[in-house]
Amino acid sequence: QELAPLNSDTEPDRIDWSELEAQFGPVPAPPEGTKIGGVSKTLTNEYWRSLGEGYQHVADQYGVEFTYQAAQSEGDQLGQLSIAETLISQGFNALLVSPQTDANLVPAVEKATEAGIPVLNVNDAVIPSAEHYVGNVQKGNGVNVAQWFIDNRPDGGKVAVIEGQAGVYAAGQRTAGFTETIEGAGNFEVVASVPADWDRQKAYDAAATILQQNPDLIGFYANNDGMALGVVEAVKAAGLQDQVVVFGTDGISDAYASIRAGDLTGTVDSFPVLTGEVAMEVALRLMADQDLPRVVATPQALITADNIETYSTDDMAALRQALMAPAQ
Amino acid sequence: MPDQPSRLKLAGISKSFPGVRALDNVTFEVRPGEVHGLLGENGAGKSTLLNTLSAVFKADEGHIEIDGRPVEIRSPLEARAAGIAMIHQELQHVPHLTVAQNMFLGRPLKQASGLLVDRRGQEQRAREVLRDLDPTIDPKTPIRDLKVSQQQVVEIARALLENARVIAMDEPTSSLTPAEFDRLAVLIEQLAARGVSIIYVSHKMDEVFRVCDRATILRDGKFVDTVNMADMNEASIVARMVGREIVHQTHTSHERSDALLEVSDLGREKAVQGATFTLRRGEVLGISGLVGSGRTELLRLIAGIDRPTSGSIRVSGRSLPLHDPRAAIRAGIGLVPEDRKGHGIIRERSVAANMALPSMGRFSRYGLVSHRQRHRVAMKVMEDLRLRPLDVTRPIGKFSGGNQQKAIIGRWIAAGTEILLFDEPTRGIDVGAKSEIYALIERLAQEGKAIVVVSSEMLEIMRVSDRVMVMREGRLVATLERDQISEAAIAAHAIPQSQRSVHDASRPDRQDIIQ
Amino acid sequence: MTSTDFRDPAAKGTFARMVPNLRDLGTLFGLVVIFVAFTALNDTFLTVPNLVNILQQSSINACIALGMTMVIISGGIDLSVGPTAALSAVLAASAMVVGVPAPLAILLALAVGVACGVFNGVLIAYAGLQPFIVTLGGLSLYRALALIYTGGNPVFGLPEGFRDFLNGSLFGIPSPVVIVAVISLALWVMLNRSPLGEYILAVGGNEEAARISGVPVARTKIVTYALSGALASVAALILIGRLGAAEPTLGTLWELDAIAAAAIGGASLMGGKGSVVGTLLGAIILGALRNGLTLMNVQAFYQLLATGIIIIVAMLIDRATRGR
Amino acid sequence: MTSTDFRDPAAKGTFARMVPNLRDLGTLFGLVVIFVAFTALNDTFLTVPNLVNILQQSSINACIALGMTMVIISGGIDLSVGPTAALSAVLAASAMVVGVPAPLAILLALAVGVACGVFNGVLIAYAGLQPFIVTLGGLSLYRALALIYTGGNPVFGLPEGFRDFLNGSLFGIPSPVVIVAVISLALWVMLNRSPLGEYILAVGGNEEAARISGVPVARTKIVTYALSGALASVAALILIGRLGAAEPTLGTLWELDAIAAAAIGGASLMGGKGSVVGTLLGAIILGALRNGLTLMNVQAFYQLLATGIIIIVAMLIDRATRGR
Ligand SMILES: Nc1ncnc2c1ncn2[C@@H]1O[C@H](COP(=O)(O)OP(=O)(O)OP(=O)(O)O)[C@@H](O)[C@H]1O
Ligand SMILES: Nc1ncnc2c1ncn2[C@@H]1O[C@H](COP(=O)(O)OP(=O)(O)OP(=O)(O)O)[C@@H](O)[C@H]1O
Ligand SMILES: O[C@@H]1[C@@H](O)[C@@H](O)CO[C@H]1O
Ligand SMILES: [Mg+2]
Ligand SMILES: [Mg+2]
Repeated sequence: QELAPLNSDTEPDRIDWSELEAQFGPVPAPPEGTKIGGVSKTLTNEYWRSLGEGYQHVADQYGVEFTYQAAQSEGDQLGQLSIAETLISQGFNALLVSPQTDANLVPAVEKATEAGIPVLNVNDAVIPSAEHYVGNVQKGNGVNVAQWFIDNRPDGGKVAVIEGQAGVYAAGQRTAGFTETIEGAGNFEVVASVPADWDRQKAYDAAATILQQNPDLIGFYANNDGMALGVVEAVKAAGLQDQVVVFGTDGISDAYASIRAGDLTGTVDSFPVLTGEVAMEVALRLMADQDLPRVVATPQALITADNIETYSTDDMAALRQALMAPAQ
Repeated sequence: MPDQPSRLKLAGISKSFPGVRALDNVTFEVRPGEVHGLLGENGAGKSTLLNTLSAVFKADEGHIEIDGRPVEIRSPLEARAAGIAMIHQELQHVPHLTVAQNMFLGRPLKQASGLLVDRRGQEQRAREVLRDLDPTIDPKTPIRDLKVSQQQVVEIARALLENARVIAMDEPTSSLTPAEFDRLAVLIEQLAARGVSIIYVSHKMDEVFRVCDRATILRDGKFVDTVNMADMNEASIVARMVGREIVHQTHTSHERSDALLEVSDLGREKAVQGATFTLRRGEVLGISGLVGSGRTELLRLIAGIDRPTSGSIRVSGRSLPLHDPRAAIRAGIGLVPEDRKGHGIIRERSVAANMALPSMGRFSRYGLVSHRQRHRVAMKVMEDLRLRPLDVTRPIGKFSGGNQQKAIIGRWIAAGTEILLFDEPTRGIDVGAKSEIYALIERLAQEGKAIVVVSSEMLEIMRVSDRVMVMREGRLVATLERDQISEAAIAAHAIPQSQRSVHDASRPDRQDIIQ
Repeated sequence: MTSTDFRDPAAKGTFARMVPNLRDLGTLFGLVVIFVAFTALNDTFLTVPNLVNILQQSSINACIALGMTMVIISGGIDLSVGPTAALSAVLAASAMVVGVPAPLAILLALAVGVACGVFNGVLIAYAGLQPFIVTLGGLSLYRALALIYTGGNPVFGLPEGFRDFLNGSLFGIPSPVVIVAVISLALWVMLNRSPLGEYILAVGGNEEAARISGVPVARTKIVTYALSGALASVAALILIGRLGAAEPTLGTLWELDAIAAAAIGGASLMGGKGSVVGTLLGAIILGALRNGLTLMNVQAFYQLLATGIIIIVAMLIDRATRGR
Repeated sequence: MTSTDFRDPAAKGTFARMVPNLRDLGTLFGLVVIFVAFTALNDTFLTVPNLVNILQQSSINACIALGMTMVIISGGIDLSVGPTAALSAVLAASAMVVGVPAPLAILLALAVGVACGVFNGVLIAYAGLQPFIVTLGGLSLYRALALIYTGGNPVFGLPEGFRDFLNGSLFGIPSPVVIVAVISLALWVMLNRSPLGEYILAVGGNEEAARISGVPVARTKIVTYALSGALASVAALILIGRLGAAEPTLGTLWELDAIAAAAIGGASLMGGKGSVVGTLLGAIILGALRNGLTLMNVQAFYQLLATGIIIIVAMLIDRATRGR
């Protein structure tokens, strides 16, 4: 079947995660001895470990044997491909992959598809030929933060973006979402938008330099939380914490802690554990031949001191409740 | 004769390095079929002159003519194409490549296809050329596995490969034994008879008198004279080289006292076996032997560089930890290695730094190096050894070969070392400096130091030694006391039974040449 | 002594040359140890499909590492291989997408690789800059060009014919493996039998001696970088054939893997030493390592740990095997 | 000739030693060109706060690069600096979090750095392995240990006192800059005035000759790696003081930046050459580059482009300035 190249952010054939149960019923129990494999980008970022936790929850719940492997660093494209290929040769019933880039896992996916193994692309690079995608709208991350500025800083002002690795899909989309939205508002100016390669130290240095040039800056948006936490320190070191707000992306636990401490202003949480759970459930549904839409959108929410308690929970059922509420 | 056209003419050559005018308007002519000596003290500019000829350096001024026609030589390859082959003073080879590959480096022999190297052909050719020089060298062995002397033979062989019209030899025999020189001398005669012009640089006067027809003498980068060898004797040549009188001394015996170094049953696999001897203060012990007889290896074992497989060493009665160069140095043992470039100098560092290396403690105060102290000592040693130019801060790599050698000896003098192991100590050292070094050895012995001299120069051994030990195939086979030392006696012990007849036949009486 | 040795030295030589050299045997031994260990620990490891898999997975690194080996032997280093690969990949892919026939696009890719290599080489050989710095500059430069040219987006839509060719197989052996085998053979001949090979060894072994002997030192260096660039392009073609897309970010960290393969295979970063066979074995060691650890489902952090330990242990074994 | 020169050579030497060497002047000129260019293009660049900023941002790389310089001069290389830093950072941070006093934790960090360095050094000096491979193994090994120890999570909650000390300043100069200045001075003295420095230069210049001259070759090598490890720890401490967290992933690619700084500053990867001043200038060049490009808000891809071009151009200027 000829699939149009996927754009996970705009694909019309989509469903929100919250509607899965309503439309397709409860998750069908998998047959005895089901084995599912997961290929992550890296385990050095809490985000990807949390995703794995979510996978594992559901796998445990349904008695599925689950194997989670990751490349050694973000950017290790060939290594990830080798891992994926090696996993496939071991006879899994479904595969959950989060590719380093849009293309680096294509041969593995093709091999799996040939073998009739369903493959889910879970976050954030998008394989254009992917039949199934589970994840959030990357662009939405940036849009969310821009919206906060528009709502909370009616006078506008100068803002800056700390980008992820040049050329990475998530980084590009998040930046674009933020920049387009905030510039659309008219009274904001994005005075700097520079890459820090997902690196806290580089983010710190970039932020320090940007503040040199723009002492009247009012806020930063960083493409992930690790970088945002570096920016926070730079802002503090410059003594500008009362003037400059800092936002991150991902919702890792350190970001939550920092928000509580009053350092980080907010983060766009894409609920990695929940995302992992949803993705694993989608895998089980697909194995039961349910005809799901191509994209299953997972939730994201801007977390600030105001709403942090609502989302800060290890109880996934409660979290699902909380997230469903506004969706309805 | 004077009207005979020259094969090669270097006209008005000048060349300066930062701080040194190495050549000052030197003109130099060589006739076809002539063996032309190029003589001068260390640092006189001999190598520099030859290097401008082979385009390793570009001359500041002057030009080159071949057969009366000016030629421009811009690269070593062009020099070779112009029929000029060169044997460099320092060994110039690629360690991991084979003998044959090294000989054909830069101009490989190609197969009929023109694409691939004709290995077999190269090895064949190499073997042919090596046959006359040293048939035991296998063209297929990596060159680093050869001994220094054999490497030098390869260097010579390489120059013979091409049908060059001019072969410039810059100290080709500095690490060869007399026997090997003899074979080279025969070859040189044959080449000259075929009309090849040879430029021959050497500090060994006997060699120069044996092979050269004429000689040009340089001093401090300037042309001094071109002479017919027939009209000259050693003294008159040397006078022109150094511009002063060299006092020739003969051997003086020294007061020997208590045993300083006791070596017993020292050995390393096949190379050295069961070496046992005692060295006293004030004594100069010569070690003679053929190339490969294990002399270098023996010195290295004593100096703690290599790990012995048997034996023990005592210094002043105290047993010395083996295979520990630092312990050896602390015990007062210093080695002047045979391979100056590979094992001696640290090119980029100053003479002072090179000299101070073994005795950092002596030049340090409060844990820091006292440059002032170091410079003062180095300067004194340099003056002592007539090292030129007299600049302690100059990187050692920028000195002429002979001066580098002096600096390495100076290293141990500066360190106040008690037991000095000299491996071919005058390799590449000019006549003037040579007698200075002999005098120095004498003086050191008189001061109560103990000295071992390994040398392939028979005259040198006889000149300096109080006692001579002869090595053969890894064993110390004879000890000759002062009154027993003679060339014949040494040779009788040094040469293995199997080779004796061959060797004697090709051997002229060397004493005659000198007188 | 030697004079009593009447064996024909030429015959002896030929025999000696047939036996792979000692250094390569050491590397081979390291590989064998790794294979034995994984075979003992996992059933899938020593099966034909998995071995083919390992070879296939090692082919890209092997390709890069072979070019790197030539550069390293000549005394240099090439950090820019990944971005060179990326640049030729996106240019060749774009060409194919707009209809340029595949063979022409392949030539284009090679030309780009050679151009990058020559640029590095000229700066090193003629301007006298340090290889590390020049190719570090290249690392940024070529990556930037690839990103700017594509706007950061992957180029999709490679013609099927091109992909089929690279994903096909010959007698059950995947094309990439065949391609790398052919390249290895050619490089082996080049290094061990051609004048150029001698020049490369000579320049790395003793540049001064090489210059004095009339070896065209500058040209030799440039050729090694050009070769490295060309092989980076070949690796890029193999990869985009497999991926069906050319990404401007492809090839990250390739330089480290390639240098590791060459070094495990006995190449010395001081120049003058290295072998085609050794590098191939090095690449396979690294490939087998990753494959085996994944088969055993070792977690990422412990894979990293194992990789570190195994590299060092393999080197120790190798060192012990061939003695001092 | 020289014999007529009666000046006191020692005095002459002292004078010569006051003038920075030619090589460092070349690097300085490269730096000046970059400064002039950025000053012309941006108003903020040449302001005191920004210059302080540049120094501060260069301090971590400078620290690593100084250790690297010692290793490089001795003829080696240390790829494991980043992971060494990460390991000592997470261990020291954890110690502080559970209440170990900061000075003790700092000692712990240094001990860890030295231990990693000694491990590298012993394998290189005694087992005779290639520095590149050993420290590539270390690169994986130490990173793995840091990741396993922390489970991949950053360690937060460093005591304020520790952070204040590292984020403080002396006469307006940030502590990290002061620390690096002190280290530089010490290393300069070590390299140029101490026996150890002579040994390092000798080992890198001609290892065999050094051994024969009684240089403790193995020990000297080990010391350089230990130094490199210790300085990696210092860099790690500076960084965690600044960021308030110790991440097991910190220090990625530090080795490349450090080697680049050393090489820009004139260190030769062949050993025997390198200078403290040159490396400092090299680190500042790289820091100024990143700072200037950020100030000018150059877009990501073009930053990469500019970095590549400027590195190469700076090297060309440097080369031209000091001639052949
Ligand atoms: N590459 C160089 N750089 C600087 N100075 C040099 C260089 N090569 C030679 N010199 C200097 O040029 C002068 C002549 O040196 P050269 O090597 O030609 O002497 P030589 O006559 O061959 O001496 P020897 O008998 O010791 O070999 C010496 O003062 C030497 O220090
Ligand atoms: N580099 C080497 N590779 C292999 N064998 C060697 C090497 N050096 C020495 N040997 C062995 O050690 C023996 C002794 O060599 P050594 O160099 O000590 O002799 P030598 O008498 O000093 O000769 P030379 O005049 O060449 O220095 C040789 O016969 C040879 O077998
Ligand atoms: O590293 C980032 C993570 O932080 C997460 O945001 C997903 O995208 C990755 O590339
Ligand atoms: Mg000379
Ligand atoms: Mg000897």
